[in-house]
Amino acid sequence: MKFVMAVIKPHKLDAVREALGATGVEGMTVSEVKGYGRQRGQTEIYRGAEYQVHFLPKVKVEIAVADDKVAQVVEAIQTSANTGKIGDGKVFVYNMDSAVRIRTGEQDNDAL
Amino acid sequence: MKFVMAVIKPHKLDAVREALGATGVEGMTVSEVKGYGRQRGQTEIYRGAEYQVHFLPKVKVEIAVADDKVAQVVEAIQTSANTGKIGDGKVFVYNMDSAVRIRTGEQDNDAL
Amino acid sequence: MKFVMAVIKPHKLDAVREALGATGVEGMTVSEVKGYGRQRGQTEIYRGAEYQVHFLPKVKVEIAVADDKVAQVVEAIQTSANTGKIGDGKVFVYNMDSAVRIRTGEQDNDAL
Amino acid sequence: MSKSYRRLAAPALSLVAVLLTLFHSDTALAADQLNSGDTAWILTATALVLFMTLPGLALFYGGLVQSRNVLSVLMHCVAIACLMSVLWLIVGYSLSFTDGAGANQLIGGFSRLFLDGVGTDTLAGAIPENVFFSFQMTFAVITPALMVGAYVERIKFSAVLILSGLWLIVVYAPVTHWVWGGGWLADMGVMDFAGGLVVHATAGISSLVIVRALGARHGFPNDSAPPHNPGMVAMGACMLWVGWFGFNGGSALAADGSAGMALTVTHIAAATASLVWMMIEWKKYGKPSLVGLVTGTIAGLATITPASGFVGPLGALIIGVAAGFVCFKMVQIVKQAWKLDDSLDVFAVHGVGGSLGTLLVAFLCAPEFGGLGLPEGKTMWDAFGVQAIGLAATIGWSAVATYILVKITAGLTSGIRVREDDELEGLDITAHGETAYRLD
Amino acid sequence: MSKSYRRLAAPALSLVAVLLTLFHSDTALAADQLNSGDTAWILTATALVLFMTLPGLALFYGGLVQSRNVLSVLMHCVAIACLMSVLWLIVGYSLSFTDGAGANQLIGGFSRLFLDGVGTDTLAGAIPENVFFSFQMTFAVITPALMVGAYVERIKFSAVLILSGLWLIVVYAPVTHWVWGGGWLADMGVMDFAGGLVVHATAGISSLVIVRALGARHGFPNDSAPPHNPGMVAMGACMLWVGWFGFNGGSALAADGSAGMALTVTHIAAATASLVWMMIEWKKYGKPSLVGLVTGTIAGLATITPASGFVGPLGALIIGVAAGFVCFKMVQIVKQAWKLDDSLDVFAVHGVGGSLGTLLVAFLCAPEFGGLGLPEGKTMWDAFGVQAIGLAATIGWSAVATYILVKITAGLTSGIRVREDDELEGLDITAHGETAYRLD
Amino acid sequence: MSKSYRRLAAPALSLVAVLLTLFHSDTALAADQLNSGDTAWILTATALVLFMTLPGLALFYGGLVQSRNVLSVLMHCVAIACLMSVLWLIVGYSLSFTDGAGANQLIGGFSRLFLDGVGTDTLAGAIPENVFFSFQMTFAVITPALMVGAYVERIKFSAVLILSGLWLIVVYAPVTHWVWGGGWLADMGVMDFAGGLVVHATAGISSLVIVRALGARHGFPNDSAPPHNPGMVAMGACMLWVGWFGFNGGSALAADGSAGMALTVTHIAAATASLVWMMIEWKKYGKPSLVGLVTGTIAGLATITPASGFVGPLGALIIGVAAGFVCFKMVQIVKQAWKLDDSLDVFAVHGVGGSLGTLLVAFLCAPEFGGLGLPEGKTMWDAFGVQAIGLAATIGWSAVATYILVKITAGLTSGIRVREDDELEGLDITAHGETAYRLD
Ligand SMILES: Nc1ncnc2c1ncn2[C@@H]1O[C@H](COP(=O)(O)OP(=O)(O)O)[C@@H](O)[C@H]1O
Ligand SMILES: Nc1ncnc2c1ncn2[C@@H]1O[C@H](COP(=O)(O)OP(=O)(O)O)[C@@H](O)[C@H]1O
Ligand SMILES: Nc1ncnc2c1ncn2[C@@H]1O[C@H](COP(=O)(O)OP(=O)(O)O)[C@@H](O)[C@H]1O
Repeated sequence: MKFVMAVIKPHKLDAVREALGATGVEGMTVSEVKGYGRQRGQTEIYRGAEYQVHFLPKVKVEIAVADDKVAQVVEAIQTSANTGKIGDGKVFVYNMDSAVRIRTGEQDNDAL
Repeated sequence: MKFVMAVIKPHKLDAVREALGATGVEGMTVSEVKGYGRQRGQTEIYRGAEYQVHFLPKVKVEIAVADDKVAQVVEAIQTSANTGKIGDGKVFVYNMDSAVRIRTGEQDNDAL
Repeated sequence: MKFVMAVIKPHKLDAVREALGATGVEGMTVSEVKGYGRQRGQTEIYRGAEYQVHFLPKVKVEIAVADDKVAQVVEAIQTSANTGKIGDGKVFVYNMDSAVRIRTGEQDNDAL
Repeated sequence: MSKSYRRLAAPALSLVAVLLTLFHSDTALAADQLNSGDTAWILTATALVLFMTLPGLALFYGGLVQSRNVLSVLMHCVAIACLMSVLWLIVGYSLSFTDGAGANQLIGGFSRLFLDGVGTDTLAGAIPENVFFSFQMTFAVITPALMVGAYVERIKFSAVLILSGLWLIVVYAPVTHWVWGGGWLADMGVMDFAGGLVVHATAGISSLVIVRALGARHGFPNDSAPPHNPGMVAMGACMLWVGWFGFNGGSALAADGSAGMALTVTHIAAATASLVWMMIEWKKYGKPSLVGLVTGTIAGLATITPASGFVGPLGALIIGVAAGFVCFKMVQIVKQAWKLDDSLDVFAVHGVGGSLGTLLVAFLCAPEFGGLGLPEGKTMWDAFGVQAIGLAATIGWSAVATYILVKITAGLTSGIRVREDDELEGLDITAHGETAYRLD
Repeated sequence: MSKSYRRLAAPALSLVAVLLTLFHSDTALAADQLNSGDTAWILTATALVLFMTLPGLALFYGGLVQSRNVLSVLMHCVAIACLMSVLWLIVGYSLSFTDGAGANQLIGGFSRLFLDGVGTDTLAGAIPENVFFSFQMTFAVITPALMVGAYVERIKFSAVLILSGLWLIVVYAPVTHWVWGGGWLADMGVMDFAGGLVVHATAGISSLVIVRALGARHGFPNDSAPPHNPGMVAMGACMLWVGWFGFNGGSALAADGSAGMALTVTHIAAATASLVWMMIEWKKYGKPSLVGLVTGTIAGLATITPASGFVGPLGALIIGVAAGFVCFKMVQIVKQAWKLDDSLDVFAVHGVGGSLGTLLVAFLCAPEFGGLGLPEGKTMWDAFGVQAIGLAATIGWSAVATYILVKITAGLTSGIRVREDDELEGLDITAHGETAYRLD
Repeated sequence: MSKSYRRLAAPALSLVAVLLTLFHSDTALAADQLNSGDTAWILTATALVLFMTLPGLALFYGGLVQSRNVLSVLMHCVAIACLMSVLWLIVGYSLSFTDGAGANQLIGGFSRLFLDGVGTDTLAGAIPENVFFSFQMTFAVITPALMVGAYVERIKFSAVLILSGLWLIVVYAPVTHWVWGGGWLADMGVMDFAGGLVVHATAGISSLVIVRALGARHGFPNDSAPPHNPGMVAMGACMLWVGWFGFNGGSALAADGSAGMALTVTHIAAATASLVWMMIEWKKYGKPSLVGLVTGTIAGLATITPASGFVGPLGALIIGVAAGFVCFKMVQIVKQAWKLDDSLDVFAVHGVGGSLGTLLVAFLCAPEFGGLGLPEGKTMWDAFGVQAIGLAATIGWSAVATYILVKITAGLTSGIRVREDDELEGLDITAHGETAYRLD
């Protein structure tokens, strides 16, 4: 099994969720994160003082998938999250040893 | 060393923390996440308009453990987070290469 | 490629970001987390009732790096996040299979 | 008090005039002497009505949008308050409340530009004219601010300012003059105690016109985002409620039983409409929501507004029930049948509520319904006719004029809508360079 | 003003009557003429007291609970405000403030159902009766709303509505009649300026009864969650403080030195109790907290309430100190010794505070303590006796009646407590289908 | 009213006296009879001014800091309000407003300690003295609270309490006596309607002195954190705006055209300064911000304060424009040129604004600028001279005295600054043991 972690632009979450749904992914876990990258942060000015805000709001999506689906999932994310503008984010893939569904105790691919 | 990541129901956090404590786990990192899975999201109705809220509040627990403790830790989570209802969450396990304790520079198992 | 995950004290984030910048790291993803460890949580007292707050605010930093840079990155974090006080946090390293830059489709080391 | 003003006063403040002569004979008005009690209450009412906009309405609306637009909504409300105040001083008040000579049926004149000629001892009835000016200013502030609810999350800030400013002069001032300033509707004896026509109908119908020109938000209607902060919505609604005591109670322009009755019926209508809305939701969706409850509050408040000086407690109960049912239904019709993204339901709640109250008052002001009575010799149906004419004229003028003003504004701002990118990223950062919540 | 009402007025508004004759002789009351200054102040005070509940109390309580229940708390407060207002119009006011004929010692009559017979020119003393009605309505709104603090985070919404509605009629109206409406306690000359008995004691003791029947929240006492938003708590407390100027100052029913003194001592007691609470925490726990500071504020305000028209600044300081120490102690006793989950300390702060003030006023109203004096021929101990009887009766009736009402409510709602699942998931989503914060 | 007080009254309330004789002759002041309308308005104004601090200012400041210090800011404001109230009762009021006999040019006496001798029927002009006392108390509360903005995020809580308490007695009371209590500046005829000198100049300059002693926050100026909650800032600013109607309008001490004009010009200046600030930002940075807009509001309000009873609408527009430009510039000068971390710009907004208004009023009160006129025989330049002397004296005394008080406080608290660790972790948890937001 693989574990796919993607960092995307917040307003792309719905598109990604739908694209993943189309590949048969039935579950994912999402969190708010702040990203730092080539897309420079923004400058906010309050009362004449400039504040350099280094981090930009991003969304992290985590999906555990069976090995045979990884390529498809990465592809789906990459396509649906793409705006062509800097700051679109990354997809990372790791190996995963095991998975358990808490409710039933099912293991590994059955747990996803 | 292994890295265990669990997604659980928010109100089960205390139970999981205590169960982990019983297995001798001394540290963990927790974050708020939003989950998508078989447990469908909720519908909220504001002024007559229906809003499909796809994601439900979940809590993510991350624990780095020595290899010999993994089974015990997974078991502890699975037991304590279980309500038997859909949406109880998952436990994922990966391999971890190394760990460092920032304060002391201790390495690997000593760092956990 | 490796994936480095560090849990640090919130007010050390700027220092870590700068230290990483010095090693040539150009991107990272940051999130708010709550930590549990040897540094005991705090007790808050409201209206005479004591509330044991088990979790303390921490910041999680995630950085995907090429293999040859891992040591340098871990070192940079460990030095810059260190206050010598309990609760300074941990650095964990895993193996990463692949990475994709969403905008361009670049792969692996090129994607970081 | 200048002579021209005094001449105007009787027909001008039609509702007030009616009331004063009917119910208010116990306080010495005739002599045009300052009454410090009345003045104290209108000073207070002025503060209360300002409080409705700042921060009441701003929070009410701010909580309903997404977190990435909440600051832009607050900005709209505060900036409108500032700009309308200055315009009111410069020209709005004069156009609304002075004698327009030959054109007086349609619009006032220029004798009070910059409050010219108003000293500390100039009176308007039993209160200083500067107090009357300020009290009315807070109405001129909230009315364009109500329309913010229609165009949130996608409009250019420059367009907000230009459109609101033009609207004040072209729509608000004339209608105010017609109804309260001695114009043709006042002459006909139209009843609008605190602004069912002047405030709610004008803002409501204009909102629809703006929405049509502006288009819906990205994702409407299927992928709209739910309110980001219902607690903020409720807090704002509570402030609106409290402030409305000044809005309606202050419109008596006196601290007496007429003000007291206006306050009482206002409260009862608000409470009743809230409960009705809550019960409808409970029945229909299984759960009564906080946002629904307080939307009912606002519907009740808007609906009682034109009627508040004319009806009794029973009338207030009836108006509350009607407001709850009718506005609830209209919210759905606008979004689902008409498919218009009047984002925060300005038309369905304010426009419809204010219109409904304007019509109902013709009947409910009758003693049979516990009301305070019609002028002698007038039947309910007479009154209804006048109310209907008033409503039609108000709607007609608001719609046509707003349509043109939107075109003009679009020309001046090269389109009143922000770029899609900016809409998606949110107006807080793209239009104002700010982030609403940094809570960690 | 109708004759029956006037007959009633003297004994009814006991405290007011006392005050008026003692200190208020400079304004023309005898002639039953409208005083526009007094009216202006009571109109304002009405707005201030409504502001205490909406949104003051709602925010104060809302900030103290967990984030998954904050909307339910706001919902409780707003919905109670609506329902009590309508019930007050229908029957509550009449039962409280009219002549109950044969039963008048215990309860009022039905002559003012739906405000029957009250026109814009009906007076109650020097103010319109509709203003008096509305002012009192805001008291009838806040009293059941105070009890929300006892049962948050686990009660069914339907139970909140039913219980509050019944309670208004069975507990609040009679006690109000006893004390302010010409009933037996008024006859005995009990002193309760603004509601130590009527408001705080009734709500406080009833809260305990409800809590016993309802049970503690999941996790109490060891695993309770700390307040989710102390800033919201403080904001609510500040609004309560400001609004309390209307609550106590308005209870003079006039804009005069008596109102001024009530406002002054109210403020001083609040400030003093806050500082005392802060110092206790600082000493005991090493850190003074914001939640503690403002809890002291509320304790001071509740405690001065019955005394506010009778004591001077010195008395206010003493009451402030007593409130701080006693209420602080009681918070701990209720939770730690009695193990009752009176979640937001309604009993310890309001019940105990109100009772304490009710007893202390017997002494502190004496000129020796800078007070405004007892009626001629009465000693402190006479007064104390009456106050103690009043307190005992209020507590007794509130406890017994509430006990029965809870049973009835439980019958009607098949148990007043939500399912454990729903409690754990939070009432916002399970009872109202809403989410409080979507800040990203 | 005691004789000593009455003797004092005429010169004491200099501005009031001037106004009263000039513009207020229609109300019966001579006879020293209670006016219930005036009393109603000042009771209301008292509530409004308290509302400015609690929660207005607290929220305004609280939203500007980082989330880990927001509770500490609220705590500062509330605790200061409590402590100043008690000190005002004990000694502040007496020192400010009674006759100081031989020292009367400089300071008042002790005849009103603990409000001694003030009963419910003691008058101060046409209102009860206890109402005057309370109204002034709310000024004594907000003035030290303004200074919170200078030292947030790094000061010890104990130092806040000690320094504020000393400051009230050593700086605020004397200056108040000079200007409003019959002291030497009152004798010279200085014009300060509602506190340009007494409130804003004292607080502003003292802030700078405190900041110099305290040092900048960690990370200033390059790594400062942006406001954690601009919406909270705006909400607080709105409340300040509404409350300011009581601050300036109430300073007329009557419900009449003078109060009405004060309210009107206050509003216009606030609106104008807001728009000016917004336009400057828009031009300079490309985006107008909410925080900027409402900072302009406060600048306008502070600047009009001393002038509010003397100028007309035209003067208000001019003051608004001047406030916007000058305060905007000063914010930058203090931070960028002087490199002083006056964290929330107390000096640049309040100190500079209040001073600016104090000087401008000398000209703008002239009828040529639509003002209400100078006393007979006085030229603008005469007036300007007096204003300049008043300003210089106020600044001088505030600076010197505050410098010494900071030293004393530092001695008593072993340094007024918290440990760096605590600063980094945040004062909420380290000083008050609380966490502001638990929203999940
Ligand atoms: N090496 C990295 N490790 C972890 N996250 C990264 C890394 N580089 C980039 N990111 C994440 O991806 C986001 C986008 O990266 P950025 O360089 O701004 O633009 P792009 O995605 O177009 O290359 C960043 O905001 C950050 O959250
Ligand atoms: N493939 C997956 N990858 C990552 N997280 C998942 C995945 N599937 C489920 N989850 C997480 O687990 C939670 C529970 O899953 P769900 O399918 O709703 O019920 P159950 O746990 O009973 O199978 C989800 O809300 C989501 O956070
Ligand atoms: N085994 C673990 N797995 C995951 N996170 C951990 C683990 N142990 C500690 N942490 C994280 O590291 C933080 C610091 O650990 P702690 O034991 O308190 O102090 P120290 O870093 O000085 O050893 C914790 O708050 C937690 O977030």
